[in-house]
Amino acid sequence: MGFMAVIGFAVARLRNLFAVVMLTGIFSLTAAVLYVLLDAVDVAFTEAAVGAGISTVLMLGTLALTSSEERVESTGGSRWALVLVVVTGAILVYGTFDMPAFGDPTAAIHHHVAPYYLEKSGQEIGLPNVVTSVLASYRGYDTLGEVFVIFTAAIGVLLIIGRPQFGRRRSHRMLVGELHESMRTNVILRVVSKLLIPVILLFALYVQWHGDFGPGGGFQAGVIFASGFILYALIFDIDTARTMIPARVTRIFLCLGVLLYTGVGIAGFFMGGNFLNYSVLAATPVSGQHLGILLVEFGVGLTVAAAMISIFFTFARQEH
Amino acid sequence: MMVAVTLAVLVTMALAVFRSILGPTVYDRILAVNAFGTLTVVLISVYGFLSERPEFLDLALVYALINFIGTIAVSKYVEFSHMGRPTGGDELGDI
Amino acid sequence: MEFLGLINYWIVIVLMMTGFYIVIAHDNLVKKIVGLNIFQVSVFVFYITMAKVEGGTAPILAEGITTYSNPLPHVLILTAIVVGVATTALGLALVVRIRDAYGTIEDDELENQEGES
Amino acid sequence: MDIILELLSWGLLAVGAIFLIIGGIGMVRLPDVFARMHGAGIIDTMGVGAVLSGLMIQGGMSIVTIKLILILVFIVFTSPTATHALARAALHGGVRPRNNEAPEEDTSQGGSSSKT
Repeated sequence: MGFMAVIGFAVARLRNLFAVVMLTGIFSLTAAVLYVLLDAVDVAFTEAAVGAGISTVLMLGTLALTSSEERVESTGGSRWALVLVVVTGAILVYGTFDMPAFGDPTAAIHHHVAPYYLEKSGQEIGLPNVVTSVLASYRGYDTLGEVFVIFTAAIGVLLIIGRPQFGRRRSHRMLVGELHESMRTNVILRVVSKLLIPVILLFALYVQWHGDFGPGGGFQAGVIFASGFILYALIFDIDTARTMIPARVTRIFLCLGVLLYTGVGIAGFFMGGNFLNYSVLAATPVSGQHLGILLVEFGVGLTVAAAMISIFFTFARQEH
Repeated sequence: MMVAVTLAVLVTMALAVFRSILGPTVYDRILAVNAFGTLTVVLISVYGFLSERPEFLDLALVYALINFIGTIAVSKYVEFSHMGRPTGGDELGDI
Repeated sequence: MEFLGLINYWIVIVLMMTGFYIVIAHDNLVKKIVGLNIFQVSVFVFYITMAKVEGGTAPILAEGITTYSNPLPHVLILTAIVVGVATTALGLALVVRIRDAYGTIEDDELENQEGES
Repeated sequence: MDIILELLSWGLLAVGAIFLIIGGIGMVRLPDVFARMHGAGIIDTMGVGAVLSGLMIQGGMSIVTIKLILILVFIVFTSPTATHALARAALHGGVRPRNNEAPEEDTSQGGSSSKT
């Protein structure tokens, strides 16, 4: 915990935006360790997949497109900002005196629906990973909403900066660099990456389908899958990677994932259940739940992977 | 013993954070971040054994893979984006 | 002892306030987004802290374990992280677009330009 | 037999922990980037290798050991590559090792640092 506070302060003080991005990377790693210590394996998994790879790459992409140095100035307002922050913090600290102590099993949060999930999901859904069953089945609506948010964000990015740049010089320079000297010519990197990329993709599939039993699931798998392609695009270049997986394909998969999720929900209607009720999908409720969760997670994975890939390529193809 | 290893990892992590905050050049920071990622892998593996839930190993596996991508991206960015300004350290030195 | 039980919350608050300070006191838009990220992580940590049960382990059912941490906050935060990165990407896209249109990503310079035109 | 394995595993863990700390100190104390890479190299190879091997002996013959071997293999593959990319970037970016020798030699130093 102490680490995080220190890094937070450092981020606040440093002016060089590049250093800030590096520190954000460490910050996210620390956060993931903290999640592990607090038993949140799935959350740590997601943070691992997101924080170390994608978010750093996106931040760097933005820095490459804008400037990497913050303007130095002496703001008069920052003293007031500090006062405001300290006052707000003091009020919040005062508020914590009513909070239950750390790890207290009698806290209010543990007495509503959580025991029900923990006790019943074993019989009703039959999956060992409670997080997955809550995510995909009990809280199916929430997750559907989140998937739509990701979908919308990807569309937003595409709309804002993904326009085709007619009449402008199409130089893809963000991470591609000067091609003749780029990483493409670097034998060591190329060989190791060629070895690694299939493993990363395979591991993403493992996370996707094994998410019912251990930590993992659609969100994590999607991000890892996208990371594989991002590595490819970094080592070779954006255009080669784009011919591997054209914009058309990512767009289709982006929609297909969301449609698969809603489709599974609507299929429940026709089989005589409620929206997103998987129990009716197969002969027995438990196997129906299995099938439903598997399909839904696959939909989530598709959308997340496609969204991340298209966001990355949109950033990478910008002009300087 | 596991506790001792965990402590050692934590100490090393602290040293890496120190280097990454202090690091005069960008490359020091990248190096520190990379080392920090590797240390995270070790810490998670050891903690998995400590709490006797080896499911955590999947997590360590993700780190081993993803950390590499981060480092490559950063080196690439640094190598090709500001050629002319090698030491992008904080000129203010206000840490 | 009572204070030790609350120390996690206090660190969360320190983090949150750091993020808040970055957002309101810095003019650089990228820096503001980083501040938002820190704020976001502090909220995540807050949820996960509340989910922890003393003596419990990760909520993956296994033989011979009776106490698990609360899975519900984990679910919420898991989705929130991925959504967070998607929205961050959206914000960064806006920053890039602003830079395209105005040539700067400093907040006060933007305001000056708005005032002139 | 069990005792020997147990002792071996604890020994490996202890050695790993010591190497981790040595590497960390090296990363802080050494004078410039290229030298610091040696510190990181110690963490990546001796430290991680010994700790993970110790854990493998603890785990016995199971899926756990296989996963640990995978992790070890990935680290052995990726971290020298990452260090190599970093050293290259640093050399391109104009950072020179402190002894001011010819750049060709420096490249080999930067590249081999990860293998130490």
